[in-house]
Amino acid sequence: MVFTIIALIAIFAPWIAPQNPYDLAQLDIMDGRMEPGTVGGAGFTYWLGTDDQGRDMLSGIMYGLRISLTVGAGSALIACLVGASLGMMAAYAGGRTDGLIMRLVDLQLSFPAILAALMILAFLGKGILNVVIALVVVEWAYYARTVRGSALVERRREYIEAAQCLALPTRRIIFRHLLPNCLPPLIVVATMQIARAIALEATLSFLGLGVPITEPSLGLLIANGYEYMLSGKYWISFYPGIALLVTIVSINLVGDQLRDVLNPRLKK
Amino acid sequence: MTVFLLRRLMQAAVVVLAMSLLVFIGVYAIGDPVEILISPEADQIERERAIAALGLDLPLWQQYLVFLGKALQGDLGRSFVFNEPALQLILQRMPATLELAFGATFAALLIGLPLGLYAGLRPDSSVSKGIMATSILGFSLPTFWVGLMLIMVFAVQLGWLPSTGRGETAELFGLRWSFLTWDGLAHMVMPAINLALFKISLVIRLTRAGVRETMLMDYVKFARAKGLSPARVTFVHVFKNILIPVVTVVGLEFGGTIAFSVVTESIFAWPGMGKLIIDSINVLDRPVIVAYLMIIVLMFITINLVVDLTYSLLDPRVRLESKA
Amino acid sequence: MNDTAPTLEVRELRTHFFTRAGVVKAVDDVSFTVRRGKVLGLVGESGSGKTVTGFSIIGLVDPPGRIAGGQILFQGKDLASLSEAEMRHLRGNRIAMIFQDPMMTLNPVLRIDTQMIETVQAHAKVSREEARQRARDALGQVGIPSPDERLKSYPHQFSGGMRQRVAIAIALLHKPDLIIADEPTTALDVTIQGQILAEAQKLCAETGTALIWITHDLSVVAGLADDIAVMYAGKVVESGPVSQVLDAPLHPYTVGLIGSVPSRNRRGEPLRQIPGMTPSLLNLPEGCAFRSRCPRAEPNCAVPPPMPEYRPGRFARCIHPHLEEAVAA
Amino acid sequence: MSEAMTAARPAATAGAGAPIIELRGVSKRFSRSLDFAAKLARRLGAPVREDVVHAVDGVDLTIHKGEVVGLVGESGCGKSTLGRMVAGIMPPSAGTVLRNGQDITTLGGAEARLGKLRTQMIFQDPYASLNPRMKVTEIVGEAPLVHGLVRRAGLDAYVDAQLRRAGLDPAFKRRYPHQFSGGQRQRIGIARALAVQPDFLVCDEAVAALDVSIQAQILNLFMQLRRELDLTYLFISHDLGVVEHLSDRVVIMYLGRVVEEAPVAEIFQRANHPYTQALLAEVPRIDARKRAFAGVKGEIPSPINPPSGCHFHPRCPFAMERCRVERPALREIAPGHRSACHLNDRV
Amino acid sequence: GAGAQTLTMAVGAPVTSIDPHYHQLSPNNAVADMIFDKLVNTDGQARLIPGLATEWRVVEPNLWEFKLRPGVRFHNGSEFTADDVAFTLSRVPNVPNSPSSFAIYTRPIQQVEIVDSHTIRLRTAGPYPLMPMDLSNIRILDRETHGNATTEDFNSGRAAAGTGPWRMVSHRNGDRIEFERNDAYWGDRPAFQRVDYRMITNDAARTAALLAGDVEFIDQVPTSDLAKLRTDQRVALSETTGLRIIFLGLDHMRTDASPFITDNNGQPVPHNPLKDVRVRRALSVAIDRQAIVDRVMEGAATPAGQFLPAGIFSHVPGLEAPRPDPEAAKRLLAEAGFPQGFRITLHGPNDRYINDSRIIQAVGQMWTRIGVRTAVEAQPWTTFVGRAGRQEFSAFLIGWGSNPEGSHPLRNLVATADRERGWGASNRGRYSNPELDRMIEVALGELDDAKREKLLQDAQRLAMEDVAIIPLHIQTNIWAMRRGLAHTPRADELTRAQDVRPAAQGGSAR
Ligand SMILES: Nc1ncnc2c1ncn2[C@@H]1O[C@H](COP(=O)(O)OP(=O)(O)OP(=O)(O)O)[C@@H](O)[C@H]1O
Ligand SMILES: Nc1ncnc2c1ncn2[C@@H]1O[C@H](COP(=O)(O)OP(=O)(O)OP(=O)(O)O)[C@@H](O)[C@H]1O
Ligand SMILES: [Mg+2]
Ligand SMILES: [Mg+2]
Repeated sequence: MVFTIIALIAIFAPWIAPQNPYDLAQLDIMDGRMEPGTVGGAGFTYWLGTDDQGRDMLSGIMYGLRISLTVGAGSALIACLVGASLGMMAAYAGGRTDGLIMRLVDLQLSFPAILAALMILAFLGKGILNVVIALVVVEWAYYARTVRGSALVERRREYIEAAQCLALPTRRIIFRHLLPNCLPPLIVVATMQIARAIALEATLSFLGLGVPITEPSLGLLIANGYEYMLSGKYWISFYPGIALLVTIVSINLVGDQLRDVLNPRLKK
Repeated sequence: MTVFLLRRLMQAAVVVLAMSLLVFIGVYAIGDPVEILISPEADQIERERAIAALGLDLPLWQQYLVFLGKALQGDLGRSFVFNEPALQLILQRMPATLELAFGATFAALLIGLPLGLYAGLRPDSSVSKGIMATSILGFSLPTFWVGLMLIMVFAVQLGWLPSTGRGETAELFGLRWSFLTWDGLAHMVMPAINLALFKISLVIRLTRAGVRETMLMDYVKFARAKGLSPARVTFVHVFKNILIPVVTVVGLEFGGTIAFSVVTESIFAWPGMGKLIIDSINVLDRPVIVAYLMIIVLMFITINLVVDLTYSLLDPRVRLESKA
Repeated sequence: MNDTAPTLEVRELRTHFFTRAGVVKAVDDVSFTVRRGKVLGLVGESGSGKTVTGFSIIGLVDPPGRIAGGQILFQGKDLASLSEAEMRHLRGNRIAMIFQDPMMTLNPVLRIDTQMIETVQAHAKVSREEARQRARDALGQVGIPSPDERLKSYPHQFSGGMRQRVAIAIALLHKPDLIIADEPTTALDVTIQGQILAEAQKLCAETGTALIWITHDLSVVAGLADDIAVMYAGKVVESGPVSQVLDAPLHPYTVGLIGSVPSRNRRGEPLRQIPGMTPSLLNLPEGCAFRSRCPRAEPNCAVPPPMPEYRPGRFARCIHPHLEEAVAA
Repeated sequence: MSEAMTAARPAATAGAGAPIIELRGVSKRFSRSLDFAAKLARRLGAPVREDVVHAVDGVDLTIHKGEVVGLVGESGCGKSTLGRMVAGIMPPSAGTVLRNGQDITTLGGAEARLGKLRTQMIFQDPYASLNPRMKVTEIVGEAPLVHGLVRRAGLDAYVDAQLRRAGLDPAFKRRYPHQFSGGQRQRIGIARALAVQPDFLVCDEAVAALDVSIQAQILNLFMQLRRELDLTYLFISHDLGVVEHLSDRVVIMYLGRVVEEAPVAEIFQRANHPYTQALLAEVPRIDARKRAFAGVKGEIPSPINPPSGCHFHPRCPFAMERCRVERPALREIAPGHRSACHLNDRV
Repeated sequence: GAGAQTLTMAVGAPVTSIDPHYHQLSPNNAVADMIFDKLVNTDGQARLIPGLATEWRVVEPNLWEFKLRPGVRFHNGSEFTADDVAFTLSRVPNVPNSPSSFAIYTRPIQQVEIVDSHTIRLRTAGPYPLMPMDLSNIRILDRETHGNATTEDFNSGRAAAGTGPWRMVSHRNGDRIEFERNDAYWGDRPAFQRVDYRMITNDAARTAALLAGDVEFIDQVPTSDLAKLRTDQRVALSETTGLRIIFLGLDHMRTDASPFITDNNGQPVPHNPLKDVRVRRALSVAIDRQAIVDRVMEGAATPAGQFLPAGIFSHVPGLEAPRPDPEAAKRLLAEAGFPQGFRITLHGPNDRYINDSRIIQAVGQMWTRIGVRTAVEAQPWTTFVGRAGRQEFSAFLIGWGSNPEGSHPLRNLVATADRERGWGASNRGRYSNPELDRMIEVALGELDDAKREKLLQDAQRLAMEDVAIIPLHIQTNIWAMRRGLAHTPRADELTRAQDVRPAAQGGSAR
């Protein structure tokens, strides 16, 4: 429910936001750091105040939500696809393929995520797509490990043997029989990773990488406002923080529900 | 056991090698350290001299071979910035980071286990629901933001704790440690909590899930059927079983903790490896970056080893030989 | 207390689970008596309420379940009136229980000695050393070789049969007056099952312990028990001495059950089967729960049937029991 | 009562039909092969050895068309493994499996696939053997559709027919497996197997998990299907009563080896192998009241480290020195009755 | 009181080496200034004052003479003589592995002549007016002590002995350095017995540490905290206009399409508009520098129209920051043939200068308003600086910390890049103007200060009129301390303990 609202806000931000916070022409530094509720030079009220660039926080949050969700969900989705395929392959093929993929996973997991992202971004440069790529590189291994773990268990189940006995093609067994049954733990991991990806993106922005400054995500908004925390201009950082919080909590709730929906036991 | 160690050792070697190559290429791709290090008024001649001095005039593959050759003799190169052996620099900073990471892990267990236990034993009470809801915060609040909030509240407003730095240290085994002095401990509290935030949530969730699962097990019911007190059932029979996943995950997360100390250390001016590495990345001090990551990988592998050993201590069913 | 005094008397026990989907009457009017040194076989199909009956007796029914009625008289005392602490004092001490799956009843991360000593010390103020001595004796009693070394082992180092024997040894530690054995041999092989059954027989004979043996396997009860109570859908539908019940069953369900055992049929011929399937406890039909599967069902079966004593010690919850065949048998 | 007459037919023809399945010296070993590190460690003198489980060890077995062969043994003795090899799910490590006289490994392409389909398996666990995320129609209809046994248009009717044959109401076919009781699930499993038109069923403890009253229903279904479809069965079970009722021939396994094999009546009247005798002695019988149980002494040894010679010797009351060292061969001691025991040589 | 015995100060940039000749880096220089001395010192306003040299003069056009201060001893007791100066000058170009050596300051010296124990002469190839200024960068070592000293010896403290006001007691890399007063110092005695010099790189944490009372003195006060600190009764500020100019570099190199300039439809513009001085001027006058200073810098800067602030040698009087005039800018653009403007990407670092990424956004806003639709891209210095050096950008923000002499920015920022002469090292826009080069050359050969100043002023005026760069502002250097301390602010940004003293009773640091 909450998530639906959040998703709608994110999708329709360009139509409902009072200002386009990414258009420099609409910003005016003379309106910078205005308190919530002040009326700006252009004549409209900044309900949640403005940041240092004179960006309307409300609009900034709406647009930021869009970016954060894109980055979080996008990276989680791609990482999930990549990781799940590799994990599946490792579990089903076993032997050398398994060994190779799992060593790769080891390598990835032992490379501190934030440093890896830092280096990838330093190399690729900033940009939403690049952040997504970095997060995918950093996160696929978690999915691979999870999927492989549950696939190894599921693979020994009798229904897989039954499918083999029915001489079904291997591809079909993997994707129609094995994969759907490995999904629940994957969804748990995915919801956690989306939250983690959003937080990681915020941290990267804080460290000066991440998304472009003119198109701030929630994390970057927080990071920007963070400097004004000591001087009492709480709103620059506080409201995006609340938005981030609500988003992540609702993602977790959706994850729980999704898990239930995917569980045939709970289907009518 | 021997096989197990041997296997780990070989894996470690492969991973370390791959890592060093990756980092070498990575740093090369990011930028040119000379551009950053050199004085802006340095002319072309000076620039060339610096490039030669840092050994950056060779083709990359030759630089890598030179590095490998020296690395085999235990020399991971000298820092461009500090002109000290990279290894030594990192080892100097390591205790600070390690004790912070340990402090955080300890805090996570100290706070997370009881809360998780409570939430698991009384899943329907409102307190438990509160605990679980709050634990989501631990996943979602950005570390840097929480760090500053902590400083604002506990150092600036309340003045209870020192804001930054490492405080007094005492020497043990030739290294400096903060946890041996009161002042040092006081300095450690906030960064450790900050770093622990994510783990606390993790421990709460793992513990709760573990408790709920274990409580349904026959052996718990059997323990009760033996007439044991609820305390003994909870703290011996249930607790020891949930400790296994908790220890495993927390152990594996230890590597992540060290990595995330990058952020915490820079906020709390904690002079550990994390700050060193972020500074080094900022000036592309390649020898330090490479050495750091190699050490991290080694540490990660060691941690995994220790986790596996602990695991087999906690769970008698796991024989080391049978672990692939 | 003389030999014929009942160790346990269960009267009209009702244990219900108050779930979100509705009230599950897992045990609904169960009565039986177990005497000193005797074995009661509690038989019934999966979900008929055998285990819940066992847990009700030792007071380990977890929420949302609770005892909704009836009495459990243990040596004359009503267990329902006891406090949790008093109950805990009885559990593992005077009343012990053995579970179905030997792989799951012992805590995998604790050593055997820990699990045995804690049981001793829970009910007796003795030193560790003495507790260990008792544990060792109990292991010896159930035929585990070199108990001293075995005490230091972990459960996974034991085979299923040995684990079940350890569980029995734990039950024996305080020489209980009543042991509830919940399908303790179902997970074991025939040859190992024989060992355990032998152990159980010896026990009752030697110590006078009363035994409730829960099982779905009529054949096991046939060889082991003195009395038998047959459960169906939460109710005892028939009870009496073993040979009488098995040779001259009164209730159509018991008749069907015995009939479907392969060895009671001609080889290769179709087995006599009970049609239909076990009903869900959530919405049992009014009246006799078996009537939809019963070949003798009549319209008046829709009224809850009473459980009259058709012959001395022979009860059956049916209004038209197989009295004729019994006479014939 | 007319059913009883026809039911007697297969017993009469036992052994007369052509062999549908023949196992020749079939073995299955599960081993964890040593990796480089382990080999290196062994080279360095560490006591490292390969763990090998001889799940099935040199088994010869012939099953004739139309026959029901009961396979009995204790847990872990390799019954399921043998069943899987027969069903073609698992390749043997040694020996050959012949189907209708042809080695199944030498076949290729469509022939192999069809051969495989002709042998189907019914599994022990009615819960684990159905994919929890598929509806009944998908479970039953998937394979016939994939293998072109039926067109999509006719699929619905086909599935209905299969379900009905297995004694299920086709109205339930849009449901998920968890919405059925154990007996019904087992019927779904049977319908799934029958849908690919097999002539041979391997039933791996197919009724062990069911209630007694339901068990009878399923056993009756098996017998009925056998008559209707002229099926051959390998019926794996640890319940001697069930095996006795259903089978024409019984094979007894112990720790991966066949120790005795005979027509059903022979086994129950003149069991030869000490293990078989002990097994029969220990089976609880509903007719035996207040009997004294004894149990076969000792534990079942681990298949990783089986005893030398005759696997049963540590528990055997008649064990001799020779049993400790020499593996007894499976030899015919009476027509159609084979046993692997050294005691037979003394006579 | 007892509190005044130890001064705890926190700096924002990590000190990486105690070796005064290893790495030319402000934080290192600041610490070196505390331990070592130079022949020529600079005061807070960057004027040259006597240090270890009491006086200096040009003996003949190619020869400088420095008279050395007598009776000065190193921390370890050995005496300071001309020989030590000669040793130091020979060590500077030969520090192993140095990534950024001080050799550029000693390279003009062709020969060192020791006249007597306290007189030394330096011979150069031609007239070299910058000698004293160059030597104000070189810290003097002792031949006996430092003969074979390695950088590690300095870091560990073994060789960290100079003639300066403080001796180093301990050094914990990246964390803190502890100093003790050198009671035998030749100059003004420092006010504190001990100094605890800590490194807190995170801006907010540094301010917090001051507010929490953990430290008494911080540098690099973040502008976002200024408003609060100015009103805080417990805190005093000390500030001065610095020497660091923040400016925009423009692509002067390409005559054809510049990589980040397109027309309004996203098509490349075939001729680089930035080659047209009218366009450059338009971009310059489009910027409201005062607004940036007020809103972004929170007043901690001065709008700039030239390289150096008022009061510094060779500052051009009357050359004010251009007044913002969007209308004029549009006119200029139209004249140059861009009545509809064009699109441009403005690059900049995000971790190098105060509010760097905020400034480019503000500039972006202003340019967009005159029709030059601007995209803004900020990136870490590590990647930025390399790309800027390879002329990959069309317009970029960068800064320059000047020596107090016009030739310094002129030679490095706008002179034609020339390997032989060593000019244009930081001329990343590749501006090239032969007339300007000639003027710089003449000025650099002029030993007479007054004449040279005039020449340099003319050259600067030319560069500004031609909009070689677009100057934005000159940063104000700000320190904050607990009330009760006073600080002499330094234009060169160095944070040194000797500049801090207890405030005169009732006095304020401002
Ligand atoms: N916690 C519970 N919540 C709801 N219903 C329960 C609960 N525990 C048991 N039941 C229900 O009570 C009924 C009786 O269960 P019980 O375990 O006593 O059966 P049983 O006869 O022991 O069967 P089995 O042979 O399978 O062990 C079952 O229908 C079960 O679904
Ligand atoms: N995939 C496998 N990998 C390793 N060992 C296996 C595997 N499958 C079976 N085994 C081992 O082979 C032996 C025989 O197993 P199998 O499942 O055939 O026994 P079973 O007679 O069917 O036992 P049960 O009655 O318990 O089903 C066992 O010891 C088992 O542990
Ligand atoms: Mg039960
Ligand atoms: Mg099996």
